[in-house]
Amino acid sequence: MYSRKTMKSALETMMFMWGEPLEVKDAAAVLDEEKSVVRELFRELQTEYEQEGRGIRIREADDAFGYVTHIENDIFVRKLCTPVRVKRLSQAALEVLAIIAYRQPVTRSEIDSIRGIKSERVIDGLIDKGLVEISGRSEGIGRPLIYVTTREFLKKFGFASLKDLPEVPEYEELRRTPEEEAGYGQMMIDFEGQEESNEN
Amino acid sequence: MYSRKTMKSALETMMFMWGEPLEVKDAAAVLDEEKSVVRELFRELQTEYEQEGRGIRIREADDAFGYVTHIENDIFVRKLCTPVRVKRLSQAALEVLAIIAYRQPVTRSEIDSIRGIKSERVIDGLIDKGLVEISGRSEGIGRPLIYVTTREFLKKFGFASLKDLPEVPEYEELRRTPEEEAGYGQMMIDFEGQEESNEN
Amino acid sequence: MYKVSIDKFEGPFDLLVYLLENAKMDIYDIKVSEITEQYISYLKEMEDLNIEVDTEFIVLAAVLIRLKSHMLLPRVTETGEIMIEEDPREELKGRLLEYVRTKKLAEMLAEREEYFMAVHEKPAEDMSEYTENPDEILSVSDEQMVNAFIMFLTRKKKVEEVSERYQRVRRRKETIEARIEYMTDRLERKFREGKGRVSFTELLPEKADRFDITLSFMSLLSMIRNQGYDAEQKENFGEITVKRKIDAVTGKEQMDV
Repeated sequence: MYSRKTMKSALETMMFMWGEPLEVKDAAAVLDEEKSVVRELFRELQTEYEQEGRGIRIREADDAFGYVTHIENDIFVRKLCTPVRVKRLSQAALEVLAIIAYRQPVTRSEIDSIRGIKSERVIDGLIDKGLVEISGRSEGIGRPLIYVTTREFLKKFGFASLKDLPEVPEYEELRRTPEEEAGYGQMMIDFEGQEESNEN
Repeated sequence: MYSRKTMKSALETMMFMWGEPLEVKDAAAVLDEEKSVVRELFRELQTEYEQEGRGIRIREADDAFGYVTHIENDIFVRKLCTPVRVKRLSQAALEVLAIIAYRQPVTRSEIDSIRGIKSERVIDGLIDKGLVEISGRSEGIGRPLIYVTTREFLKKFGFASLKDLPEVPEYEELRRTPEEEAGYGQMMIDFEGQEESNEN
Repeated sequence: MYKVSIDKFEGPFDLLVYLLENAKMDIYDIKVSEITEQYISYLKEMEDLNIEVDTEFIVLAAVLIRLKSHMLLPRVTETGEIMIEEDPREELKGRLLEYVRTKKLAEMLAEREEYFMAVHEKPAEDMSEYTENPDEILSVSDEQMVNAFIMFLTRKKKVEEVSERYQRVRRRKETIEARIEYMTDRLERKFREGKGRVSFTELLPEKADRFDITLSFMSLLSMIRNQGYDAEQKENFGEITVKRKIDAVTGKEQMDV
């Protein structure tokens, strides 16, 4: 026969090891004790843990007892266990972002035209990330939406303002000229093909 | 800022969830508190559990704390389930481990020299078991690898930290002196022979 | 001597310590010649039993023999004084003590290992709810964006170069025959409209580039040679005009061939 104290200690050990809720009858068999006594001991422990405000508690379910974490401490577990995933922008997203950054305000068809591929999903992804936003509609035919970068974009990339965008020497050729602008219409190919699938 | 009581409760919850020893620094980050404070809280909890004769205890190892069963309750654990018994270490493994534990950081040739036999395979076995790890390279000639013990070593042998390694009083006065160290070099036998084959 | 396998020993020191203990000999006062004899006869016995003896064991035998001879020959100086020098056994003693100490520590570890086997950990709880919903932090830098942009521009430039070349190749494929047909058609239309002379520029396709001009000129030369057209240029770099050739015999304009 064990003392009540020893039995309570044993119950704690067994609950800890067992993982699953420990059935009163199994614990009683180990301790060679009446189930009713063991059940009472489990409940005493349960009350102690609550009264002491422990971070682990004892939950009873279907005549079995097991350790659970204190529900109110979920926030700590969340902080401890939630990994921080560092996301990177895809090449496509960076391209689109660069085009919008350097040419803003810019329409989707301009972006498509420069990249030679549909960029709708990529643009949507950038909007979701708060890096790009719709600033209104162009005066042009069909009044297409026009896109600009956000303050979040400046913050994320560490620019004080759009004037801080680094110079890109190769960009000269892509600089918008009136002729070009007119030319886009012609150049606009019928993008019946697949849309770019590599999401940002 | 949380109250000490809340923090202790949080530590209990986190230790329970984490399974592995929870590092003081990680817990401190979650609680947004000084490491020294958190370490103290862990130790307070540890003492409480001992004094209350709980069936689960808090084990410290290498500035990390985790729940383990009360050692004296092993009898109940074994009645309840059959815990996985880890194979005991061989004499050779224990010797090498003792040398690494007491002399770390230590190179392989130092270990070989003390044992008078090549210990490479034994060291590899200890690394496989997670008891020993390579911590870098010595500054000495040939920049040999240097070995240290791990947290797993502390856990397995019940040390809270390396400071807990017991002294060996009888041979204290025989601690290696610089003159002796020079002697090792002279006597360093050319171990061309076969490597020790009895694995740990 | 006990019959013990060499496998029982962790190395030459282990064997030597065993022999010393067996002979009740103190490490602090090793009787070198006695223990050397025992050590060597043990190794011999092993060899007789065809048990492979590691080199390390043999090396220690050599060390012991050297030590033994050293002990037997007291060093004497030229003047006959006995030199007081360190006990030659000192080094061996030091190493054996170190090894014995290691063995003691290993024993201590073995005991602790046994004892702490009764301590059990538990695995981590299921944290997938948290681990599968990571907080996302966007990692970006202006450098990254500019690099991506430059890469894109470079690629685009390459594509443009390729497509330009491709276009050129395609245009070259446009044969002189086709151009002749085109020019003849235009020329005849102009003649039908009542024009006697048609300027070369009028025969060029729209937005003609250097290539078009060259191709048209080559075609014109061929047309003059084969189709009865004539061309004249009143001054250097002046306008070239095309007309029907006057037949030298009939004095009439030649008709299409």
